[in-house]
Amino acid sequence: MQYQYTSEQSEFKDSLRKFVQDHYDYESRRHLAKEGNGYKAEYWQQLAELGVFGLPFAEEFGGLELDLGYLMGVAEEFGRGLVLEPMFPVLALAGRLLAAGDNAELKNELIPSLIGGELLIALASEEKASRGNPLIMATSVKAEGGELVINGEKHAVYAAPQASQYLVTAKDESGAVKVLLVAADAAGVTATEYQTVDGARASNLRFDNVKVPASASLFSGDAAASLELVIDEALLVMGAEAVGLMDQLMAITGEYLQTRKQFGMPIAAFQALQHRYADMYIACEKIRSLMWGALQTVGTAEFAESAAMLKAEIGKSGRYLGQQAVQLHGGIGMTDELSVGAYFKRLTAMDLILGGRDYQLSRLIKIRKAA
Amino acid sequence: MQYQYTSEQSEFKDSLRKFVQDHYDYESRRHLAKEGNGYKAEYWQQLAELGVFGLPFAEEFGGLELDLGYLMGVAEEFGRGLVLEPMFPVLALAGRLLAAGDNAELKNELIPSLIGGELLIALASEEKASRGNPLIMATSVKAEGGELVINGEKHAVYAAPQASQYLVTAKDESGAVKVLLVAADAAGVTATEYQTVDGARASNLRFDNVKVPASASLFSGDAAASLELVIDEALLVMGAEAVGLMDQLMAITGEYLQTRKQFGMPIAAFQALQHRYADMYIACEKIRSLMWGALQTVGTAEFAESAAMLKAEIGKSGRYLGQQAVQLHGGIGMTDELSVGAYFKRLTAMDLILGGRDYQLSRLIKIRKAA
Amino acid sequence: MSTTDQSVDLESFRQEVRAFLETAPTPEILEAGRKTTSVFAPFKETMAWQKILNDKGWVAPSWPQEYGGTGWNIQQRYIFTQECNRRGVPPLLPQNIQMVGPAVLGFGTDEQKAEYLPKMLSGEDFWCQGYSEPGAGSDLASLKCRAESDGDDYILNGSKTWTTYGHHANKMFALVRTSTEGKPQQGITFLLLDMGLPGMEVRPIIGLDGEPEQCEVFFTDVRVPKRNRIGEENQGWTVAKYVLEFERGGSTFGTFLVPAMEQLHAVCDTPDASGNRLSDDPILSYKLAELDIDIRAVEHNEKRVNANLKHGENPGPMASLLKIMGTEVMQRFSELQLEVAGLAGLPLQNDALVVGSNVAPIGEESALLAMPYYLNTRAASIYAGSNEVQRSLLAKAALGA
Amino acid sequence: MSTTDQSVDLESFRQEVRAFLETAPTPEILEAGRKTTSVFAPFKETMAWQKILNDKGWVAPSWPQEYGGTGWNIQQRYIFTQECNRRGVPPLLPQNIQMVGPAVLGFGTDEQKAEYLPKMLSGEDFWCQGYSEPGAGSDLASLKCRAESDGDDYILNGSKTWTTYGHHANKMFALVRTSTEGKPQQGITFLLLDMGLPGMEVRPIIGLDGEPEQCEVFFTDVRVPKRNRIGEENQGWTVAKYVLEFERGGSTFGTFLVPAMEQLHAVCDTPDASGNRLSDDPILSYKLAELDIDIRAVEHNEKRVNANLKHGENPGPMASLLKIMGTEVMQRFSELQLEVAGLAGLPLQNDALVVGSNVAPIGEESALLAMPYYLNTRAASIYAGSNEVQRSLLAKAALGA
Repeated sequence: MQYQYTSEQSEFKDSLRKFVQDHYDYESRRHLAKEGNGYKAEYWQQLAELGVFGLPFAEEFGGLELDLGYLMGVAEEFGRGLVLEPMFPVLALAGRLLAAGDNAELKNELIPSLIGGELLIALASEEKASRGNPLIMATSVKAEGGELVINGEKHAVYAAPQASQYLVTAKDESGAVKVLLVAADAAGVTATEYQTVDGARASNLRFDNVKVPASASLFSGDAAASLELVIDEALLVMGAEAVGLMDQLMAITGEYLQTRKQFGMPIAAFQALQHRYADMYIACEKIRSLMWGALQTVGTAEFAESAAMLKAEIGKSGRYLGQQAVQLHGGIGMTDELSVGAYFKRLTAMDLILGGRDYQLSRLIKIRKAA
Repeated sequence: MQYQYTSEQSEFKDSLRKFVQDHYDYESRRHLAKEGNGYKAEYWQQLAELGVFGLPFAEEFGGLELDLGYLMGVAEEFGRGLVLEPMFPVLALAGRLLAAGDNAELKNELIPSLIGGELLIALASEEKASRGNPLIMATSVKAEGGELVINGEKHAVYAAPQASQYLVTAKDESGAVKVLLVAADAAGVTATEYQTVDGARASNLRFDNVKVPASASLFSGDAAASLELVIDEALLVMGAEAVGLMDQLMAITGEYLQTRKQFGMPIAAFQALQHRYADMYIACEKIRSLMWGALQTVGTAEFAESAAMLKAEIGKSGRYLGQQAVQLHGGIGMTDELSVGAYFKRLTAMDLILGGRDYQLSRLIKIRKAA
Repeated sequence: MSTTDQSVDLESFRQEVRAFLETAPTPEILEAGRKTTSVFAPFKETMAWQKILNDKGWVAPSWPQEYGGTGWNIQQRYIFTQECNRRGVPPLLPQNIQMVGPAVLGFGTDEQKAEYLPKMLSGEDFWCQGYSEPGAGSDLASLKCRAESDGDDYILNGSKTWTTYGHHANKMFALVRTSTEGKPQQGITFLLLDMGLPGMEVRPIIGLDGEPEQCEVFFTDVRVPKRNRIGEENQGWTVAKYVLEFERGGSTFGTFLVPAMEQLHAVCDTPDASGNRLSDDPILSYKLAELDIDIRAVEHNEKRVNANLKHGENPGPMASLLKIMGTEVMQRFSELQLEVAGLAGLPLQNDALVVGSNVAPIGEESALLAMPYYLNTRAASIYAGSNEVQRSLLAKAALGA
Repeated sequence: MSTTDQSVDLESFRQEVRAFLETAPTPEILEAGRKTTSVFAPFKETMAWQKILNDKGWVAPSWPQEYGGTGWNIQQRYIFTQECNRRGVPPLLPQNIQMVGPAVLGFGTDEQKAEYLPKMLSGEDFWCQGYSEPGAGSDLASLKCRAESDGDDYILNGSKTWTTYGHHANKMFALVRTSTEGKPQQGITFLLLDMGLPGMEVRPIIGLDGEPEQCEVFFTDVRVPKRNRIGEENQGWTVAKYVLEFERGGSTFGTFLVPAMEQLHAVCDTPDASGNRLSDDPILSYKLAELDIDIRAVEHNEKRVNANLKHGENPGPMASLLKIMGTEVMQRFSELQLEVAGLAGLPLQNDALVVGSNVAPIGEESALLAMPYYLNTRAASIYAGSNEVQRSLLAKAALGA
């Protein structure tokens, strides 16, 4: 039963920590979030060289074929430093879904350039009405004269403005879920790009009779199960990001409590604030424990349940921790000038994407009923 | 918009406060809860003489015909002193339901002796499966040769062991709700009597082919609306009891915080306990405000909603206040020797009877949907 | 006994207010009301609205009638705020009427009153508050910004922070240190000054929503005439306390929350393209119902305090209670509103939030405010005496200690 | 690096424990397990179970093997407790094995070990704890019960309270004051004594559930031989601290909560006469799901601390965290269990709760425990260092201050 990183995982993770420490002071991050396309191509290349993008992929594509713990370690360090490079949407979501498909040709073509850092892809799965459930979609695909025609709308597609290709989920006429590779510049694609509250880049995408060849389909059969599984595994990666982020936020807040004086003493001396800090500590450890607990169930029938629990707790304890970190900082916590607000905002966004607490709870209820 | 007792109501209320102060020190109350049938006939008579039992009834029956605020004032003082005399089930529930019926003969026969304190009646409405909803019942009544035959089971009938007659709710073959007067010693009635956690007396009642005359029916038509209304108005009386109870519990706890020393100072000096006490204060004021708010809607279409809100809040803020009062008292709060535990237990029972927080919330959702 | 003034027909008063509000605000003012993402509404349109209210004579209900007050009782004032919030006009910025006004009313000389009050009412002047300093937030007694006597002037050195809308203001009221003797709250003086005096520098602070709402203000040898002082030298603490208590009991969170919650319900009850309503989700309805109760409690708490307050009486610990409950329920509302917005809460849309920008929102209009409102509302438990300070005050009052 | 001892096959260990538990407990012992309404199980049957465990050699897993320990690693101990709770045997009373035992193990002389340890293990002796006093609950340093030296004896005067099961005990271990010099925690001595000595009086305290679980014990000139002292005179604080730390990290709330929650789910999933299930109610299912997560977190917190603890290492702030989370989730569970019981939670049924009474419960068997368990579980956040004290400890450790 794994409850901490193995020494090999830790070693890899430490290399990422060093990368983050070297590049991601808050001021640089703040600048990066505001300007240009929200990430640095130069950093992306360095991450490729560190081997980050090869972690989840099979050796036949040039990958390192290492278990999820490695990617979690990376995410933890990214969370600690609020790294903006879109590793999560590109690698943990889109990349791993691509790898889960059975389209060998596409995999051969795309994975090596993903690993090399030349290609960025984005997963377009969420819709306005899906409310977290990746299997609820109005987007449709139908075969028409040897081609596939896609219609629909996808929301909050993280990394879409940075990606050259999208993986789009759609239902075919039989109700089966399909995942289709669509070029960002394909005819009929309309992208509304924006900066998100957590400093990332995302798009809402509209597909009007977008045509792709039959070979653009990632799964020959129904992709529903793979889609759910890849997203659940990504939630584990997000859990690790949350842990790193919360650890850092606790450190920042603890430091502030001991430095900031009011009524003649460090505010850490106030019992009510001490107890708040204790509750924040508990919130953080709850997520950490659920994360390791979920990792232990990867590959078992219990995995969906434990992933849902982890994500649901991020929506509660994560949000609580962010709110309280701001509260304990007082006015200064309400500004963009201190990193605490940026941590808070990332925790806020985490509950909104890929199904919030209530969706995960409704899933847990369904899983139990089905058992 | 009434937000406090009128001077006439206050005057009446003060007379009750005196009665309670004179008779209800905690030790006597503790003794009374354990021994005999859980109330004093002598006190019951004194309450009759004070005019308590006449408050809600029309003058034609010898009543005082005063508005609900008077009964609320009585309940507040009963709550403050944890009075065991079953005013609430006998008067606020059974008595007022009797008065709401259209069976003039029964009213003429029973109400005067209720007012005089000679008669105690109990409302048998709750069932195992009703979970708070008074219109869900398995108990049935059917006409058989000029008589009515009752079958079914009622739970947690407060004051049943002390009452000589029950008002039993049942559905007839058309699905209409009937309220039937049944003598406690009628053939086919089986009573399992017990002491409840809040020191009262109650019974589970079984009715096996219990026969009553057609004249024992309190309502000629469907009693559903009256039953719901009388219970909702009783919830307002319970709200007042909760307020009196919580006020006293706050006073007791405040006193303890200022007296009890630990680590060399009164525990009231600890900021975390101060803030807890502030939260308890807020809990108490929430219920008080919802109570007055609900009183303002009596007789309007909004009343069911505001009664449900009040009861739902008792199940949250009341329970919270009781729990925290025990917590702040520490070990001594866990004993039967201090009154704090008795207050806590009454607050606990309040959420269990007549529909707990979740039932009330589900009602609120339904009310909104219907609007 | 209720102290409701029975001689006033509240219902016809409500109708009168409603009739006025129906026609008085311009479309821009109403747009500003819809695009208010914190307690501080968009500046320009809100000041335009203030002018309209001033022309009507309704701009300062809490002021004495001789100086421009309306003579309304506390229930009328609550009704007025209720109707304003129902209509969706932006709330007036509190600095002129609620913050500096009472100081001048209570401690100003006749000349000062004549000079300042009319322009406060009309909005010709906009005042910002110079109280907090870096290092002195809830703990005002420890403030350090120095005012040294120099003939008929004070010379100011130091800085102020959390100066809301300092970049919009042409006037400032400030607490400055004129003495370091005695207790820390002695030696503080209440001063009025013009913005943009030589030696003053204003630096807007970017908030969580990416917009500047607060400012820092720096003073380097800024010269302010002593005749701008309100009250005696070293008596600023007394003036500031008077101001704080002036509006106590005027808590109106309920007037905002009730219509805001109705709007949120309406969003949840609106069927989407497939006919589904968010309110069909049992978990969401449950949370909405819980919030409905909390909002009802806030509303009745406020009305109860108003109804039971004898004229001029201070609500005591209830003021802290109203602040804690009002702000925390507001925060809970903002959370639920964000949950309802869902993915549509993610895009930063500062352009679309500018009044008159005509930038279409990404996603539903109703979701446009959800995120900035959620973020900004975190400040509610920090400003105006943090909720931690309020809980300590409430407990001490309740314990009688 | 995980410190899991990979050489032990945990799964076959679990099977071995399970096989033993299948047959070892008598029906009375299992009934006592079902009728446990607090952390303290029914006395007689629990002691009978202790004897069976002692015969098997499994009574004191945390003790050194030479004195009767099992030699199990911490994961094995967790599994053992898991399986015991799954099987529903009553938890052993902690006084002998977890409270007084470590004191004698750590500070007793060879004679004392030989005299006391075997009967602690077998349950022939049952020890109660004399720590708390009226006026000294979480603040043990301020205790006052005096032990004055008189030749080879101490003479005890004063009183002890919250002495769990004092009315069942034949032995007591106590902290007494032997000196008033120096810091308050100096001058405390750890003593062993027989119950029923001349001058001792035991008064059971009736709890919220109407049953006596705690006692007060009064001492009037009670003579205790000095050879009963554990450790040096005035070093009792050191002994007590050693005991506290002995079992740290052995938090096992999860082992109780997991099967208890499964039972609660089973109750909610069982259709009633009309085929309705409580779990069809969306609000209840929502609350059950939330609690499922909390329980999962408790379980993995405990396992994580165990897995990552190096041998003999103290879990530090995690000990406070495990206590706070474990007890508060237990309380939340008790609330939900009571809500599920509904009206059936109201009757006081102390008779039916007596093991072997054969009194049929009013309402469902599953609801019988709901109320006493809810009431008694309020103590969980009070005993063993109140959760307020634990939060202060946790914060101080986490802040490194």
